Amino acid sequence: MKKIINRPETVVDEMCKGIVLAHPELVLSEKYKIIKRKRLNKDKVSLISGGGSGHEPAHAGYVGTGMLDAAVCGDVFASPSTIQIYNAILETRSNRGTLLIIKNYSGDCMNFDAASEMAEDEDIVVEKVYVNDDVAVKDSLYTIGRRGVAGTVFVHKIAGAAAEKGMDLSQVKAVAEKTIANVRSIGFAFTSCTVPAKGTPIFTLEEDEMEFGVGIHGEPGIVREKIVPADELAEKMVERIVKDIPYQQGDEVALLINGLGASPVQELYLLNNSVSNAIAKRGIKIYKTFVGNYMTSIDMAGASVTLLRLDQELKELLDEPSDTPAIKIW
Amino acid sequence: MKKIINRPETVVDEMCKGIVLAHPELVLSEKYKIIKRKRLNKDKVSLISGGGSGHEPAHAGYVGTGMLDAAVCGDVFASPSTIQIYNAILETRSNRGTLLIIKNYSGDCMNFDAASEMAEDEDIVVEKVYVNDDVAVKDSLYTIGRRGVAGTVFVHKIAGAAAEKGMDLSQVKAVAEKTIANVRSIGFAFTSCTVPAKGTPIFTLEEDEMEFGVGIHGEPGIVREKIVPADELAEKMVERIVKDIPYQQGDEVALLINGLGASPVQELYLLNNSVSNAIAKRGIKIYKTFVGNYMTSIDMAGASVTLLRLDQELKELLDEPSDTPAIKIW
Amino acid sequence: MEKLYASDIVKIIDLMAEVIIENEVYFCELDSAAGDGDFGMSLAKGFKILRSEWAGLSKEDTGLFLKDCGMIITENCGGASGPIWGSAFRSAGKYAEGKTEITLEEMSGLLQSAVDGIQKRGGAKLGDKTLLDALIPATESLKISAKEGEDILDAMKKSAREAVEGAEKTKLIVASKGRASYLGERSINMPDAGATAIGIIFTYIVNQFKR
Amino acid sequence: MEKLYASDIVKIIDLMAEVIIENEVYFCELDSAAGDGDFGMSLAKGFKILRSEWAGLSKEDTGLFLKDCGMIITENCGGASGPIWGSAFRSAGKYAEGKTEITLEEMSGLLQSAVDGIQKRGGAKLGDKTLLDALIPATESLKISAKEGEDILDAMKKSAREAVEGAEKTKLIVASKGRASYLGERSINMPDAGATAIGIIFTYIVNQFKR
Ligand SMILES: Nc1ncnc2c1ncn2[C@@H]1O[C@H](COP(=O)(O)OP(=O)(O)O)[C@@H](O)[C@H]1O
Ligand SMILES: Nc1ncnc2c1ncn2[C@@H]1O[C@H](COP(=O)(O)OP(=O)(O)O)[C@@H](O)[C@H]1O
Ligand SMILES: [Mg+2]
Ligand SMILES: [Mg+2]
Ligand SMILES: [Mg+2]
Ligand SMILES: [Mg+2]
Repeated sequence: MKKIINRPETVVDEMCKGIVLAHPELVLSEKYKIIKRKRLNKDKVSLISGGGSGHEPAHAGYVGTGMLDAAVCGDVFASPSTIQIYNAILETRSNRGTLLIIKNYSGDCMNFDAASEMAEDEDIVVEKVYVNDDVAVKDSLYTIGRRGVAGTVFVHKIAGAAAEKGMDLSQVKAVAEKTIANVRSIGFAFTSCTVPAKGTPIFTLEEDEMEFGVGIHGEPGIVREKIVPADELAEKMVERIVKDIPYQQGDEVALLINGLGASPVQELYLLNNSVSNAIAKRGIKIYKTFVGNYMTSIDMAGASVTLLRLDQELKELLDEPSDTPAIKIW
Repeated sequence: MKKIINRPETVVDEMCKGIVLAHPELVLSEKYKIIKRKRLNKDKVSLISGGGSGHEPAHAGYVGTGMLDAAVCGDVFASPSTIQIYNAILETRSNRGTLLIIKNYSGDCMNFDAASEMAEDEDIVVEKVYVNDDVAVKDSLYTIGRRGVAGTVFVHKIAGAAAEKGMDLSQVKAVAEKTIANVRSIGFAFTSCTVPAKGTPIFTLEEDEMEFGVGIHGEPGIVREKIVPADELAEKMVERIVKDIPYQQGDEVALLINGLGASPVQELYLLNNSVSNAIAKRGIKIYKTFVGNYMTSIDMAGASVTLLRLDQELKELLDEPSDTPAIKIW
Repeated sequence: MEKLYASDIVKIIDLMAEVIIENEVYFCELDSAAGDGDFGMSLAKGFKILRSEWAGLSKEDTGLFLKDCGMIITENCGGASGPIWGSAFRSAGKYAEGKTEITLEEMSGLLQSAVDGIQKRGGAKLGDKTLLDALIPATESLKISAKEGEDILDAMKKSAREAVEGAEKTKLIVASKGRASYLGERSINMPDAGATAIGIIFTYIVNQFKR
Repeated sequence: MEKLYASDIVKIIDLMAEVIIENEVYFCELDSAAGDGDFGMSLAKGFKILRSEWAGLSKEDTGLFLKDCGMIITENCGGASGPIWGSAFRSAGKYAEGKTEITLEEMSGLLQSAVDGIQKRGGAKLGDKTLLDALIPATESLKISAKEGEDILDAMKKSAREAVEGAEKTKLIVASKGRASYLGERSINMPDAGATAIGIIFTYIVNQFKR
């Protein structure tokens, strides 16, 4: 394992410090690893997200005007504890209630749910949404359901804009749920990631293999197969996504080409070219594109593609200003 | 070689298309691989940079309000040709002259120099600055001198702000040169990068080795040595930099923690923590910090540290708004 | 042996912490096959802190002791393991409130409460390829032993064997809870990490336990 | 052979393109040791385009022919190679302006012009560990042969041997120009890619050239 670290045990702590050093408009509660805005606004709905670390810039990179109020950082790939989340709710308590944006994993759900129960005991109004955008996972009654991946970033952006505009908790929750209903992602990996504490890759791929349908925690994908050229890969991914929710000619989408950590910007832009062509071919219009490392899987080589189907309201909220480390729009 | 590409020969073309698709405020001249602002301002000094591809988001990611007017994209790690650069000068011709921001490599210098000679034949006033911030390289009369690396980003930012404010060509050149005089960088690599056309890494390191003092083209560094913890690495790098130009207690700097392509954001923020501590220890104040992939070496794992010593003028120009794909300040 | 005293329970939890910490890396490996490889770390983290706060725990009332353990685990275990193991301990602690000794029947009731706590929090059931697939058979075995009036140590040994067997059987299940569920059919032939851990922990306890 | 006709020069440049394109990968490897591994690609790119535009080139006037080649190379070779090889060709083309045949003495003058063009553009001199360390000895050898009135083909063979030897000697030099200069002392024992290429190209030409 080659990593720029001191010791595996201190990775998350030191990283959190590095984040607030680079972004002095954010502040770190060291004990509970909560990264929050320095200036909180009591008169808007508070937005909290978080989860295991290793997805940087998620989620601390989305804390700031127009997006989140706090991100709770768990250990690498491990949900933050109930107590951490509970404290984040307390520390960002507002007069308009709190919305928790949760990626749909059993650990995250259990901890966020338990924390919200604790907060409700303190008379804090807490609502929750569960992001489950990964079309690689079959959504069935018998499983925990789809997992949340890069589409979460759009939920942060849109719910954040709604909250910043002064919408009520129920309205903010409603646009977050509308976003979740319309966002779909799929990813692939060329290499496994390496969790610092473990020190070795979670899985191994041959020189000509990829994992298709991979998650963001080194969970193996749906199928291991031969690497294909970018255009073909783009076709496969776009096809999976548009098969999942009905698209009409002329529908508009926001597109996110997300690097999983070790794939260079060069390849992400190249993939954007392939994916944009695959989308255009289907008569779908791209309203706005994001290319970069938005929701990573530590040092995994690979990428994911996210499409958010837009209506007028979502477009407007997407265009609202945001000033966070990882998304700046004005 | 595992890369998200179609064929090595088309990597740069497709990437350039992917960039302008994601950033519709930019436009691509396909024949000469020039990425420029859609709306050019004839009444400001034109700024052009460029070089080999493989450093994404550099340089196209710095085209936009407050920074460059055009970036010329060579093949991977190969300077753009004289003719490409000459055409970039023509396409962004303004009433206030043109400044070329050149990284100090023999290929780049020769091509940019020859292009400026051609442009001068057309009565375009062209000035040039050569960025040479890499302290890993001994600057001596007998060599081509130091090479330009991540510090170039600061030159783009500051010269760009000066041009946007309406300064004259000579003034813009002067602040660019002041920036060059005060900016120093040093990098290290945990892995080599792989040039698509070659398909195999340029060099190979053992599992416990790094190249210290590496450039951004897979040129081996000054010494191959054992990997050390992040704090120690930060000490080594900061020490090299501050030894190079005299620092006084209380001096202020802009800090850039730059990923070389495959090192995850997590590690870059962690390194920022270590480097910030090493800087603070020396009584130097950090005025502003940038952490991310700014000047990469394709898919190299590793990072560089850049310090720009600031005076009042540089601080003000650094804080000026910029709206480019890779740097947004307002 | 007829009963377990409060000090025996303390001893058992101590052994549990010991085996969990010793197996940190191995439990991570188990989770790598079908999960995300952090199970050992998440679990060990809480139990290490439990040990460092060991001296300050009230050890007379078994219920209070288990509840305190549960709080520490909830606060410090990462991932799914925090709420799962935390609610197991807290639920068992509630069952044992005020008790200073535990019969075999009570022992089975205590484990049943742990199972209930886990199910309340995580919604899994037998056959979902979670640690419940080891814990439920182990609990059932204790109940039968209690009915037949067996010796408590013998019963624990049987129960541990049931846990190991239950874990072994998870190989045949397609996971439906936790991260392994994303693998679908591909999770077959890989045992569940949590269930395997329960088998290992129970076996270690019955082998090492001495009053 | 006394003279080279315009068609011989065309043939020689054709062989040159051939050997450069064939050695694309190998020349990249040479550049990997101390440079950035793109030399073969950068060079081949221009010569491939040269070949694809081959039919349209004026081949009667050697000067014009070389200048045209130089323009294509300048436009299409990447990196340092574009200006270096481009100015070599353009400078040689200027020297040969109007010529339809070339004596050995003129041949040495032509190569000297190429050297001058390269030095004007890149500022390197003998011993800087660049392709000049092969090209200059090769040129000097031609000059001596011209003075001694040797056969032009024999002279070219000698010249090619000097190029190879010159390239070989670059191993001992600490690079001071081009990317290898960043290696400092570490560039010792690695030959310069450009110089090695000159040796290979010249050798290929003298072995393959037939009127
Ligand atoms: N809903 C659930 N109920 C009971 N046990 C569960 C549940 N989800 C997961 N588990 C158990 O937790 C183990 C994984 O724990 P851990 O690795 O800490 O969680 P995560 O999945 O968050 O990485 C699994 O092997 C399984 O036994
Ligand atoms: N200033 C110079 N003058 C002459 N030849 C040079 C000079 N700089 C570099 N070279 C030659 O160019 C070769 C490298 O070419 P290439 O790989 O295309 O350039 P780059 O260094 O831009 O990657 C070197 O091996 C050397 O022979
Ligand atoms: Mg986990
Ligand atoms: Mg090059
Ligand atoms: Mg796990
Ligand atoms: Mg080169």
